[in-house]
Amino acid sequence: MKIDCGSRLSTGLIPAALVAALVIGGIAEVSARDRYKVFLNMSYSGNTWQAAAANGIKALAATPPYDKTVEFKTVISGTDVQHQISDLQSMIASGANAIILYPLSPTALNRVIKQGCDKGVVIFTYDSTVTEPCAHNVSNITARYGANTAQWMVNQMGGKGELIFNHGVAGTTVTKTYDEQAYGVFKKYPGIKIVGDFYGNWNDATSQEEVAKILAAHPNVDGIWTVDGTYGSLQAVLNNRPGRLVVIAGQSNNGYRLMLADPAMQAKGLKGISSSAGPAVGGYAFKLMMEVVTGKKKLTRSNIEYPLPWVEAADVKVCQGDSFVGGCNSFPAGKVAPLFIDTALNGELLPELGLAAVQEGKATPGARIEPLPDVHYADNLPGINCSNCEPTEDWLKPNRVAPIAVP
Amino acid sequence: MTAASQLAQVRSVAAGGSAAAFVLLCIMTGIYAVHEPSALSAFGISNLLNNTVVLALAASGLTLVVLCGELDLSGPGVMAIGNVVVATTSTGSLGATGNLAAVLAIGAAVGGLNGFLVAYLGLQSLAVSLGSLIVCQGVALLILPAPGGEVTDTIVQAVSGDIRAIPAPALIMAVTAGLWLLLKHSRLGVALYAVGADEPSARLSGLNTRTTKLSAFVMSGIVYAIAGFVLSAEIGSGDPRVSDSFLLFMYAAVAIGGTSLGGGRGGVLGTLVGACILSVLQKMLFALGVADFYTNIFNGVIMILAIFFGQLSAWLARARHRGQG
Amino acid sequence: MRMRKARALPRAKVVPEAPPVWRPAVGPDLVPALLVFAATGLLVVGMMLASPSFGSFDQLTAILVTAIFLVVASFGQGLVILLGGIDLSLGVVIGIGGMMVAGLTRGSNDALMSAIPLTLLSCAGIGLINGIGVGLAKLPPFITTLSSGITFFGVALGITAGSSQQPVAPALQTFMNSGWLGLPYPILFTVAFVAAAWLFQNRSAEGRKLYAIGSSPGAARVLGLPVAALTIAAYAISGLCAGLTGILLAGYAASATLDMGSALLMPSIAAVVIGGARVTGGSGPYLGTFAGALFLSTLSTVITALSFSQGLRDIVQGGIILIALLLQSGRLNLRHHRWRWAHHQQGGGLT
Amino acid sequence: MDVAAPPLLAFRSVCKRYGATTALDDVSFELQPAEVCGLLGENGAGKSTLVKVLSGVVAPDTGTIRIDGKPFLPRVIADARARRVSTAFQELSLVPALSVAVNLFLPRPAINRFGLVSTRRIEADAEQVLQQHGVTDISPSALVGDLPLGMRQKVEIVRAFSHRPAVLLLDEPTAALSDRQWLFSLIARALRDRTSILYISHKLDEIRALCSRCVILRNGRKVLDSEVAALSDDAIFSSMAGRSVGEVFVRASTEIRRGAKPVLEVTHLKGSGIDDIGFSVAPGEIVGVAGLEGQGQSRLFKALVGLSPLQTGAIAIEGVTVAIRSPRAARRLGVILVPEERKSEGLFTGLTTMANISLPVINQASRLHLVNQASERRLVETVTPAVKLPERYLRLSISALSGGNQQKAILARALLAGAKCLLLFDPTRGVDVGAKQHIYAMMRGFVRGGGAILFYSTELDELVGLCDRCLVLYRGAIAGELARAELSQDVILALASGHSGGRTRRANPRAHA
Repeated sequence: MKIDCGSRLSTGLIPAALVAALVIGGIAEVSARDRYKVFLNMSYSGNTWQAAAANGIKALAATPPYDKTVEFKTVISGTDVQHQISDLQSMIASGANAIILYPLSPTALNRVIKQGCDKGVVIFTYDSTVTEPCAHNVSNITARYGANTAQWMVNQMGGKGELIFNHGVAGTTVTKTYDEQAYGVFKKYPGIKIVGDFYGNWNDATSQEEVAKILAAHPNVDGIWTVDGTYGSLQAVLNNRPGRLVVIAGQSNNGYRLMLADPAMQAKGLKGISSSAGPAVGGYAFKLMMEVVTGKKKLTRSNIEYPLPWVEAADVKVCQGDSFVGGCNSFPAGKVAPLFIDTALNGELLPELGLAAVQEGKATPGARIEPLPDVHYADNLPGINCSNCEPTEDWLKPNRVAPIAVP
Repeated sequence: MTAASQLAQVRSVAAGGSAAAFVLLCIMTGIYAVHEPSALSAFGISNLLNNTVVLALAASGLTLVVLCGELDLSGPGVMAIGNVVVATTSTGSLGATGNLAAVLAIGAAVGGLNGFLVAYLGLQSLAVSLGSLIVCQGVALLILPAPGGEVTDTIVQAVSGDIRAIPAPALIMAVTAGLWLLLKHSRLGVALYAVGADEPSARLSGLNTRTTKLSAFVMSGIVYAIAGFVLSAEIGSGDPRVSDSFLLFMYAAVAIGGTSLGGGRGGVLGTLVGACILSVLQKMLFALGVADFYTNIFNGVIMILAIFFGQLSAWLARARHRGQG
Repeated sequence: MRMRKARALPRAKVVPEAPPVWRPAVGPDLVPALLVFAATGLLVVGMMLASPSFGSFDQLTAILVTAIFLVVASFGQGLVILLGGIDLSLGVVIGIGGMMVAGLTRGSNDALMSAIPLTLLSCAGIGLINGIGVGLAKLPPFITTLSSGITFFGVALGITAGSSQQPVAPALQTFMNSGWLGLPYPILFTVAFVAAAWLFQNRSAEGRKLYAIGSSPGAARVLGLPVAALTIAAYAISGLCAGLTGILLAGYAASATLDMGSALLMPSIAAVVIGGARVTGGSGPYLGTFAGALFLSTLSTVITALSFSQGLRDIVQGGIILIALLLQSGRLNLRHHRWRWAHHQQGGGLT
Repeated sequence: MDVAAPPLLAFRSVCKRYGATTALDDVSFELQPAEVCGLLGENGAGKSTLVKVLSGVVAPDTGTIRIDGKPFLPRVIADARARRVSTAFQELSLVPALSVAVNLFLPRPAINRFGLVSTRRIEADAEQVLQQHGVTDISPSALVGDLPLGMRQKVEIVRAFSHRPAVLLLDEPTAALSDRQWLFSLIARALRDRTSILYISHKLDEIRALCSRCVILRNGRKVLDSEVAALSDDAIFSSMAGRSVGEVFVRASTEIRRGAKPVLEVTHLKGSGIDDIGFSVAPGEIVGVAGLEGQGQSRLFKALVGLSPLQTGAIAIEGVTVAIRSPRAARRLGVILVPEERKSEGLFTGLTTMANISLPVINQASRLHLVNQASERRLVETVTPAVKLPERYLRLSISALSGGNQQKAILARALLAGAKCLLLFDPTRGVDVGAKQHIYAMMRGFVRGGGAILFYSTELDELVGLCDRCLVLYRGAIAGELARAELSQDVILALASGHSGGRTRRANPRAHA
């Protein structure tokens, strides 16, 4: 199956390149050169999530057949949006065929992205989005993480209890969207009291500090809602009152997933959902982009939704090997750091990736790129993935978890 | 006598440090142009200028405060407020000019507050401006809690387009340089240098050191606001956090441009060159094929070398003079 | 003979040329520190009045535990600022410290005894490089440390890809999260650290020399103090403290990322300055820095306890910092206003 | 007294307190038109405060000042200038980073029709102003920071005169000035323009030469206001000090230990600003160095402790040739410089007096690197009696001390550091009479103990009174060497200004080339 797929890919390569040249248009040198010039433009760097995402992309770019057909280069722009603009310009000027980027701002890059599109560059963003319609956003920001996890927590808490609300990074669209959704859900249940809220900056250490301080003032907290910094938040609870844990929603750190599945922890009251944006969205976006570049796939809309990871305690399944095969979704404790993000891997969409791939950015030996299933287009979210557009009516409501009645 | 005036010249050039920085800029641009033929095309230059102008403006504002011997961290805060105000109101009834005026007023107010606390109450500028930076960021977040808003095309075109085939950013930087030269040779400019070089002497010489410092802060606040305004045009939207990362680069531009962070030496011309160096540096590294984490390493090393180069040339200039005299 | 006579004159007749009629129990340079301690107390009391759930013993302990990072980091920053310098590489070095200790221990306690010294040594080494740049090459501290921070961030990013793939040694986690006789180890550590830092900065011969160099570099040179060596040492200690902060932070969070120290850079500078030190060097006792660190940690807790939007939180935080500065400089204390201000108020009093 | 003429300046019951210190306590005096009035007092007596009050730097707490009968309440310098009160400050108020020309016209340099400061125009104006005041050796375009101290003082004085003031305050104008006659002629000319001058100085001969009347402050109070001619030196000194003071120079016998190896011997020293200098200082000897401003004396002293690079030459300490590359190396060899710029090179203003003194030996007062304050105090108290520094000052910040006591502390530090050879560069500048005596006594005590001193002073009478020998520098070389018997101010001056005296050897003929 794998081999079959690979050979089909390689034989189809040359016509595919020609098709791509036609589709993209305006780039005469594509056919002249035998490699696609592809850039990964990172902005933030130096944290686990970004590193895992970038490594996944790098590994895929080194996986056959892309190791032979893609000239891949990583550029780190840092947190300065003007730097990112400048680097994107440089990439466009140097004749890039495709650029995959983590945008610093949903709107600030629009102009340079438009410049790129006009020159025929295929531009994909991962996780974070831009409103320029010629770029493709691959993200699960539209998957209603805020509404779904909040509803899940409410259901688990029986509609009442004290809650800590861990915002992400202030001033970002993700935080604003998820906060709005989660608040909307929690507000419906008068029994839910938010006793503390803070901006954890998607950071475990910060979250741990802040939760520890709030717990000292509110010892009876029943639940913590997070987007990231989940493991840190839970650590604070474990240190403060190890005998009584909480209902919690958030990231997919390996340590967190293992705790969810641990019967001893469950006995102490730990109920958690592991969701939130996974670094694998980067790899997925890359694969999708390459399929577009090579002409295998045509996208009719700009925004693609990456499926929202959703792992409850019962779903946790520890892998024996180095990759997610057979539906497993976490690693044994000694194998990876507790903060390792399990959603860096995706057994269905990215079977090419193994542990080494997302840790070191190296291709898994023997792996070949496998085709992606059909995409799921995302809803519109004005100001996030489109401008001058209307959101779907129920964008604040959960679509994966059924609400319980207000007690 | 000629020896003394020569010495003065040597000193002023060396102390400005901008000559060394300028040579460095030319070298770097040369390397960039050799490796990237499109560098010197109209499009390439226009892009480069568009990328530089905001940092150049912000760092120029900072230079004014640094020259008079104080430090200022509030720049990104003012820029953030400027940006979100433009993004939330520019399509409204104020119009482009009214918008600019409002933003300038905000900048002047923040600068004025900093200046008052520093010059009249004797508080430390670093700490004061850190406080006002945080307050400004808060205000920006209140005005626009998440990226969004829209900047009217009038402003975008005026600031980032071409005016009679000359890129508007080039004009903005030229005007900045021109205004700086006027300021430098005005009484206020002389006072800035005097206060920065030796505040007690300046006071005993009859200068009003407080109003001088206050003016420096107010002027810098206004320049930050302009930088925020230009930034809005460059990115076409509002983002309350987008200016946060400017702070250290502003200081880097000032220092690379040869302005002493202790005050009294340097100038805005050097800062403009310094900002250009930082932009071209990024382009040059890209053109040389430096990618990934190496970019950081090269960035850091080249910044050190730029400063070292400046100091070395100043030292050589002095040594050569001493050898002659 | 006449000289001797002059000497025999009673002391009381000799002109007192210096002021001290009001002789406080503490040195005048400690006053800002005490005022900042007082401001910290005010914050706590104010919050306790506003929200009764605030200010329990547990919560105060929690504040102290989380203050440890800023306390340790700001000591190094304070030493460098004492010399009129600044260390902008601190945030990066904290990240490197955390990453190293995680990477070297690989989740087991066995390697801890070698990993900690090795980590501290490497971080001190980065500081050493900063110190050489500032002390020997005479490069401006601001740009030297900024550049070295960027450079070493790049190096670390290249080596680690940005995040530790290993958990931190459990012993370190235990240390950060448990206690002895009801007192968390981090608080005991903080007490010991503060005592050592104070002894070094304000009671040791080397500390004295650092003040001397910061106070007048020219005089230090003429007197033949080892200016370059002490400058290098101060930056190395700053690197060491940053590394230690990184180790503690990694132990606390059980894992490490390269960017985890960046949030501490500005507060570390602010703590020193709020404590009464001047950025031009040569002033400010260590207790001021400690007070500043404690104040900022408490402030962040108080801000968290207010359920505001981030915008309002920032405004309150910035505003309180400004008020603390006014308080610390005595501007809000009307009895002790300084002559510069008094001059203007009383200038018209001549009639 | 001339009762009929109304006073130009009337100072009535002025009080000024700084915190708990009373700087001026009910001081009243008058200044008549076209008069030079001397203002005397030890450091800390209130002279500087009085100057600051008159020039608008500080406002008095109570009291009135009138000029021409109208109230005078300057709040800033500019107010005082507007009422034609102008000051040459002791601490020099020139901005080093600016040119002489700009400094002369601060705060309002002339501007052209575009509102810009025209460098050419103000330099031309400055050239003219300098020439009008008899200064030809300073370029208006030179940066003040590049000028030697003496020239800076000249610029400061010219600036004060150039405002054509009605009241001119000269605060220690000759502290760094070598050419006093130039100043005296300016004063004479100003008097002809009916300017009244308040002349502050420690130098009694200047007061006698210039002033008809003098006011003496002590402890912030006026203690004497009388015709100068009617006062004996002793009366003036005792009014200033509140006690009688010993004779200025008592140096009856010499302490030179002949035959012993010279403590310091230098041969053929060449470096920037110094040209083939050689001399030796024996134990117990005070060797003076004289020279007009900028003749290499500063470089020489710095070169001896490794602060200024040497091209050739050898330095031997007690007969052993040594390499001195840093002040640290010099200190280990017992060679200690008491520097020219007390404020920037001598004092650690952030430290207490005690810490200032103990700094070089602080490790000796430490156990386990922690300073033991008791042993620090014991160490410091071994040297403070030698300079007569009262122990109650030890706990204060050194910046709170008067210039004299600051200098005593620096000298005490040099002694404590184990000096065998002291290099004193103008140690009595800005030091009051009483403290000067203590410094002289300390110098005598030091050589009596076998130490050697190289002593530069701008005050020739000190050199004449104290030195065993005196080297006169001219253009970086030794123009002559005078034995004790030959020492006189006239001979020194003649040599120093390039006229070789008949009896002295030409140390280096090339120096005049």
